Amino acid sequence: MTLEVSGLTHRYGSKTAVEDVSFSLADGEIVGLLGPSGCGKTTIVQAIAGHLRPAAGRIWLRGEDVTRQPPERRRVSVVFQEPTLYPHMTVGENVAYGLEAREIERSRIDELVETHLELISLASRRDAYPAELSGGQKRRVELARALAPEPDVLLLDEPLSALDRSLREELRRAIGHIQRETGVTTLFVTHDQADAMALADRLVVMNEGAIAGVDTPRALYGSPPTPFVASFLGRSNAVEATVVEPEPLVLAVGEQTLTLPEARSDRPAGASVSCHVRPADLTLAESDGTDTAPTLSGAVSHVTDRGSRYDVSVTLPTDETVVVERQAEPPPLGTTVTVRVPAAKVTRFGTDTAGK
Amino acid sequence: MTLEVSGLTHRYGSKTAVEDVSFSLADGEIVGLLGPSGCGKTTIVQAIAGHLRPAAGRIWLRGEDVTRQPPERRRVSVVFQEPTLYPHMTVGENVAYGLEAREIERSRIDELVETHLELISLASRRDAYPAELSGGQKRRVELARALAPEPDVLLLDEPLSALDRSLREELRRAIGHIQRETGVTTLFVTHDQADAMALADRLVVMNEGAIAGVDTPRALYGSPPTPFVASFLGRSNAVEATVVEPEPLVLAVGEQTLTLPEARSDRPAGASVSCHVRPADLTLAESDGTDTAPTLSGAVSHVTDRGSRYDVSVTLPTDETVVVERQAEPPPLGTTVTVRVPAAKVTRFGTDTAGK
Amino acid sequence: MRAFDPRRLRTPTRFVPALLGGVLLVHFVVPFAAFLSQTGTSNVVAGLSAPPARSAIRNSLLTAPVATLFSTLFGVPLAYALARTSVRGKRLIEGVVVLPLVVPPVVGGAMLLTAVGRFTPLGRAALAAGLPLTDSLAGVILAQTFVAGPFVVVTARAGFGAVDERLEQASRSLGYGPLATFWNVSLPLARGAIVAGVVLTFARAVGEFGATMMVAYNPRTIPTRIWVEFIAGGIDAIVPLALALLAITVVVVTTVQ
Amino acid sequence: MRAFDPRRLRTPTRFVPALLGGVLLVHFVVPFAAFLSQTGTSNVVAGLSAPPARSAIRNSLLTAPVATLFSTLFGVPLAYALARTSVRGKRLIEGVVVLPLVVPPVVGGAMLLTAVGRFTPLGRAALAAGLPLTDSLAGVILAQTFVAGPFVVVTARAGFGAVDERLEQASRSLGYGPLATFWNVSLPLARGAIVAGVVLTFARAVGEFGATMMVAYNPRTIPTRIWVEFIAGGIDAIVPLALALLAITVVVVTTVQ
Repeated sequence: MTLEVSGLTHRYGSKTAVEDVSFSLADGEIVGLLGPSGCGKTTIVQAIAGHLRPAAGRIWLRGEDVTRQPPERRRVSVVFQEPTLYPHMTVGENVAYGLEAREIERSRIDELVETHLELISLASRRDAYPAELSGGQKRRVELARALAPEPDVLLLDEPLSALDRSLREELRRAIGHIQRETGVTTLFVTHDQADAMALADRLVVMNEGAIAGVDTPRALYGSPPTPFVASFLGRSNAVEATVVEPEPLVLAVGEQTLTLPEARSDRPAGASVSCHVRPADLTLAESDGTDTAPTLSGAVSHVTDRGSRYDVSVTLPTDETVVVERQAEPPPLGTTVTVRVPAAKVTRFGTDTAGK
Repeated sequence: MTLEVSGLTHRYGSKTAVEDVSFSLADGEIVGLLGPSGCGKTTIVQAIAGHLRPAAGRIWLRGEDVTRQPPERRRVSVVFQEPTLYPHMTVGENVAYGLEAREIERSRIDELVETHLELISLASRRDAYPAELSGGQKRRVELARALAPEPDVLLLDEPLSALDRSLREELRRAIGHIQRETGVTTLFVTHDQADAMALADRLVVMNEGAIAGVDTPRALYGSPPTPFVASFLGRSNAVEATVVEPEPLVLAVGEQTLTLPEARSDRPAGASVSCHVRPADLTLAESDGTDTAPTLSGAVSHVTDRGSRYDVSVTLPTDETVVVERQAEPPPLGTTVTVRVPAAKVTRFGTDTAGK
Repeated sequence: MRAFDPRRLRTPTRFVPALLGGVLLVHFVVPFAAFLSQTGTSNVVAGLSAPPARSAIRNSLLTAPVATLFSTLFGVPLAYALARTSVRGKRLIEGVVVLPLVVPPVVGGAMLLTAVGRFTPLGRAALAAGLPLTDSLAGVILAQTFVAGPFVVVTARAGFGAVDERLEQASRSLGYGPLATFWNVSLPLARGAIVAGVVLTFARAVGEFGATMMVAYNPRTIPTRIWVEFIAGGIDAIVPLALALLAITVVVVTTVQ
Repeated sequence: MRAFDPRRLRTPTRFVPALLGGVLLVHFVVPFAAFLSQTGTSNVVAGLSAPPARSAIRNSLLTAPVATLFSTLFGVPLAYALARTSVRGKRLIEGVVVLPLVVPPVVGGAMLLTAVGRFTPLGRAALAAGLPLTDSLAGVILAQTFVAGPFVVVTARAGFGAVDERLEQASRSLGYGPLATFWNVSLPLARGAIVAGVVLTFARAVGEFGATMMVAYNPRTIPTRIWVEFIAGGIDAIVPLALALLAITVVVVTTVQ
């Protein structure tokens, strides 16, 4: 493992910032550390970079325990949310800065600066000062400066959060491209699930200082391990249900029943479960057709026109509301509609884990 | 018209910030003013609020020309991107502040404060100081303070931009709810097309100080008037083509031809046009089927797994790349695929407007 | 730029700045401690009861608050204007405000004498009107205001600068004119900085020596009285008055902040 | 809080702050102008050529730079330590740094005398070693450093505080230790503030009067010489030296910034 974080715990005063966090990055991997603001992401970055000594836990870099090493002894480069280019150095000097700290001869430094400026397509701005660059160019130079000393691990701490949408997408592509080119092991920290899912090989999802799930974006999105992951990675409808038959699974949602033929439940008849399903996976059928898919009926209570699609809110007799995405013209408010629920797309959580 | 902006032009030094901008808001309407950073949105807000005297143009409020009136003589409330609650006043005092400026008796003020705190579900925090509130609560109190004096127009200047995704969506819903409840004429300024499309009755899209399009979100998304609007309101593929037959329309894309049976072109045979189509509207067919939809062939050059879907990049023989959204497992890299192009979803721009 | 070679200095030496800084701290603390230990050996009460000492204390407690009041009354609006407007020549005005800070007090006193001295038109007119501007309490106040006034302007200006202008814009949009907005929003929010500036101005005014010596050697304030007694009786003679001056300053600085 | 009633003051009166502030500006500018107009009538060159004046100028140009150097050498590391560490007792240290700023100069002088005066152990030892700490250039430097030193500390501290700590963290992650990071990043970025602090310290040191009078009435610096000549010859006699002192201060302040 290139980077291994094991049992990391830290407190500020009496407030726990992170609690027993463990994960690792394989060589060349790009992993997204994803979670809402205040979930402890920055504490983890600071601990890995060496700017913070954790209360407990260990940081390993290429098999060496670096927990008590100062930052300059670790080969970890950091790119922060706010630009940290040195305003009194040119672009070239900024990129060379990390190389000059190592035993590298001048001509080799020049070469490496050139290579890395080409990587970010800014070779022509070598003698410019950061103040002369655009926001996106500054970001790219920061990446070059971080990469030039060939760090073991590159930490990207919300590098896109302060940017506009179009610049953000351009830089997201640039980061993906540069990471593939250089193969640097990268931890990409963000609160934005779209950035994380587009870039990362694997995701570490955090919530309130603890890990809520670790897996590929597709696996976490498709089969979220907790309701938090389900709703954090994308919009999710939650419906409370009761197990009627464990196998084949039959659920009761108020007076209605949902039969999920290929599923079975660990939980006995009578147990409460929380069912999660994404708005894009639900479809509307005007009336009960001959279709075999499980369905729920309800009344259209609200429609939002999102330009590219409609979000149709359907209120079930249990007073729960589910949102159905729809491309076509939505039915008028108050219409009774049938919502088709694809069995394979329903994730169930026992209520004991629902609060997690 | 509750608010009418006509011919607004302003410069900072020699730099033009806005150039001949005109639009209007009908009573009770919520309009989104949408554009990238630096397109002049804030200048327009400042001019409407009266904090800036425009170089040219007029601002009308309920039929009265207020261009030369100071802010305190206009009934325009502003909510800024950064909170502006007064830290030395309680929540109740903040909300009452705008009422005390008018000829309203004390008991009526108390009533109005109560009503508006109930509207934002914070009646219980009336005696709290802003520092004791969460970020979302502060935003809601700002809304209440802005609404309490019953302004003619409510200006929301990027009220969500500094917030996290979940808080952002919660507040977006709250703003929509409050606007429907109070019916206040609202100009919602943002650079985020998702916020704008979810909230606004109509959009004013700006680019580089000028208006690029005004219409409902659905109309602008479905039939964008310019390539800028097409790509700013959502992802868009652009393909350069040449008119072969104007009616029925036949286009040449490199060696391939696209027949759009129901369309006709104003432009003669031989003219260049830029075709825009959204990734979600394209589908992949493994081989040329019996399908009548127009198709383009190309090779799969890149696949991004976005968790909820795959983005499949298909490079055409002309070296242009189009992105196709796909739920199912994508074909392997290098496969030759056929992209189905639904005729109704293609927007064409003459090359003379393509640079706009 | 060739970066400083890090290899020679890789080992962190966190104590270097603390050690170097400690030298200066010692230079500040030792005289203070030595002075306070001295006070035990002299009869402070008796020293302060003598009529000349009491008159000096009275004069200082009369003039410094008035100078502070003038500086605040005229300086806070000036600070607000500097923080919020961008008129041509603003840099010149800022230079004028800082001028008394860099001009040595004796030179400041000399300047005041050339403007309001007994033999200048202004000074002669004031004298004729029964308000002598030199060797009078009015002269002391003029000197103190000249030397100490800039403190409240500079500090309050920074305070107003730190108030987000949008808070004022919101107040305007809520129906308040510029003056009401200043009173309701800007002033309360810059209060901390203004108070700090007022305190600094008072501390500087009450201890003012150089300009006062030139403009009004008489009537004596505490600092000028200290000088007279020092000439006559050396260091032991002045401990009571110096302690009184220190006490006034420290009490005002610590209670108001 | 009942908000200030806006109706009475709805009409914008933008000129009020400018008018009030103008009073203070006049009080700062008029003496300056009057003094400069005076210089035409006196023979500046002759006044400055007299041996006592030349010796005073030499003494001032010797002591003030040394005091400034000491203050900078020890004060900048102190400022950095204050800006970057959060040790227990930090507020006390900050209080000590500000102390000489609020202590009146004459009291500061008295304090120094109680610490290094001729009859204190320290003063006697230094005198025996041939380095008298009072009535000597060393005494002048001690007085100037005590009074002027805090300026560079306070200003440099604000400068270091404005340097984003992440720029330093990035330097550490790029392989530089704390000292190299200070030298390569913190110092260049706080340069403007440090230079401003050094200039303020020099201006305060070269014009120092109150503490110098107490600690080293002899040998004369420009400010003390001005006082002696003022006693003997009145305002006209001191214009040349006052002008020289003003010129030194203004030249340093304007050229370095």
